[in-house]
Amino acid sequence: MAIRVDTADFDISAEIKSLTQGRTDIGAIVTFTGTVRGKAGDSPITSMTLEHYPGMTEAELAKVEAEALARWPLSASLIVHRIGELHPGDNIVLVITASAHRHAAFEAAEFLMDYLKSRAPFWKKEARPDGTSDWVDARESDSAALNRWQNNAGKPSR
Amino acid sequence: MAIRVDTADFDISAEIKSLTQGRTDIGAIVTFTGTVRGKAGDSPITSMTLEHYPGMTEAELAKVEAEALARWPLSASLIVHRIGELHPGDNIVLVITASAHRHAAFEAAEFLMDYLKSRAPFWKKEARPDGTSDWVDARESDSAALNRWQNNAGKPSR
Amino acid sequence: MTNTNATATTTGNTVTLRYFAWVREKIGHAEETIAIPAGVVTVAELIEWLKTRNQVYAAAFDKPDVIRTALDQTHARAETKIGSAREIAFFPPVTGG
Amino acid sequence: MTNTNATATTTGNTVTLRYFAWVREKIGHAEETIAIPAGVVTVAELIEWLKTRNQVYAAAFDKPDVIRTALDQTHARAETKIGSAREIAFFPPVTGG
Repeated sequence: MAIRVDTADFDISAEIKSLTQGRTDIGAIVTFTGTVRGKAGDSPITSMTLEHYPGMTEAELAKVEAEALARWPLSASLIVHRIGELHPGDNIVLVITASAHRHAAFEAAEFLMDYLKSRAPFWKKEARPDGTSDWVDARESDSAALNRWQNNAGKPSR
Repeated sequence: MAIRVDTADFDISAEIKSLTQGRTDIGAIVTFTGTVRGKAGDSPITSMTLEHYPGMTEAELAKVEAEALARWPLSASLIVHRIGELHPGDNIVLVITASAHRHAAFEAAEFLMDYLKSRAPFWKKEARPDGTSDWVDARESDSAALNRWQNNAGKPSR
Repeated sequence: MTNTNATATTTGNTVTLRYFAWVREKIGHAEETIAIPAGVVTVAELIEWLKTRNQVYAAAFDKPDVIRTALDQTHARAETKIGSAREIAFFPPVTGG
Repeated sequence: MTNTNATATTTGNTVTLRYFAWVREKIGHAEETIAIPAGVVTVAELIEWLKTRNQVYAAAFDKPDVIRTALDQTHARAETKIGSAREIAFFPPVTGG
């Protein structure tokens, strides 16, 4: 179980290797990678800047991980979130979950992302080709995605 | 959209890179990696040998990918399945799905794995330290997992 | 790929039989060519006929419920008609992934 | 971390206020230290008081519904009592991931 906030990029193969090396109890590894898209709606963006709340970020991500561990039999997990200025195609966030069985790994990874998107104190600002920029609005669908998990020990229905 | 049956190992970072390079329409990438566990139940295993049905394997995996593409707006996908003799900790299977949005990527990856486990003609034989070996029995839970998707356009409930 | 064509004349068709995993091990070889005998129309009827060949086949197909079949590399059922299929495969339930 | 302690004496507490994202940009600075004024018990009451300071604060907190709050780095609600919190943060709904 580990969390990291970093300006640097991550390498998924290397992260998996460090989580699973020497272990033979793991049968399933799920990764989620969020990347910067080149458009916000129909408008191109030139960069995306990630701001966060140092201290609270780490505390929230640790809570999220503890919650996932209480719900699913995870062998290992990792959350990496980048901050600073990123560009279209760049990695933003990485979640890795490992378990003996695939459904636990899938569900825990999806839960971690839903939770992170609605609770972890990160904010995105998008810059446009004309030099203007705007803070990204929160999406109602993200808090709805989180609410799915409230009354459900396993995977929620849609 | 690509499928590959291979004796060689795969590198997840390299596979993602080749799927997504130069693209800025992708916002979410999910990978699933299945690995050889060191025990079958309580009994240690020394190796696992994967046999398949050349020709039918590729045909079935192509059908599975086409079905996923019809259900979810995927930007890219990859299925790699290894064959031959593997050992505890080794990679067996890799599924990658990429989409503009995370729920589509998660659901499609889980669907591909459920489908692959019940339809693709692969068989595992486990060898034990005493030199004996046995073919792995199919698990009822795998065909149940596949059936969840039959009457549901999106993600099934449990 | 016309294995659903009920009007095809199947008797006498030459087909390749392929065996995988423990079915292959029990039969003792991976493939063979046979002529579909008179009266054999469905997969289930072919299995019944194979069991009459000798004790090895009888033992391999002892529990047809745990054997799956593909006609021309497409999953088939016991009641599927063989039709003009050229390749018929027998194997245990799959266990990949 | 005793922000639910309703019996704590809050008035006069010295707290650090922290601002993030567009709240920070509207306020014009990232943090400041204030003494909780008399009569201010909840987060909502603190926001109402901040709006009375000047036009900059009034504009920044114009729509308190779109501002989230954390007390000592833990998510709080408008009705949460400030208690003995040492750090109070204001920010928009989060948009990471």
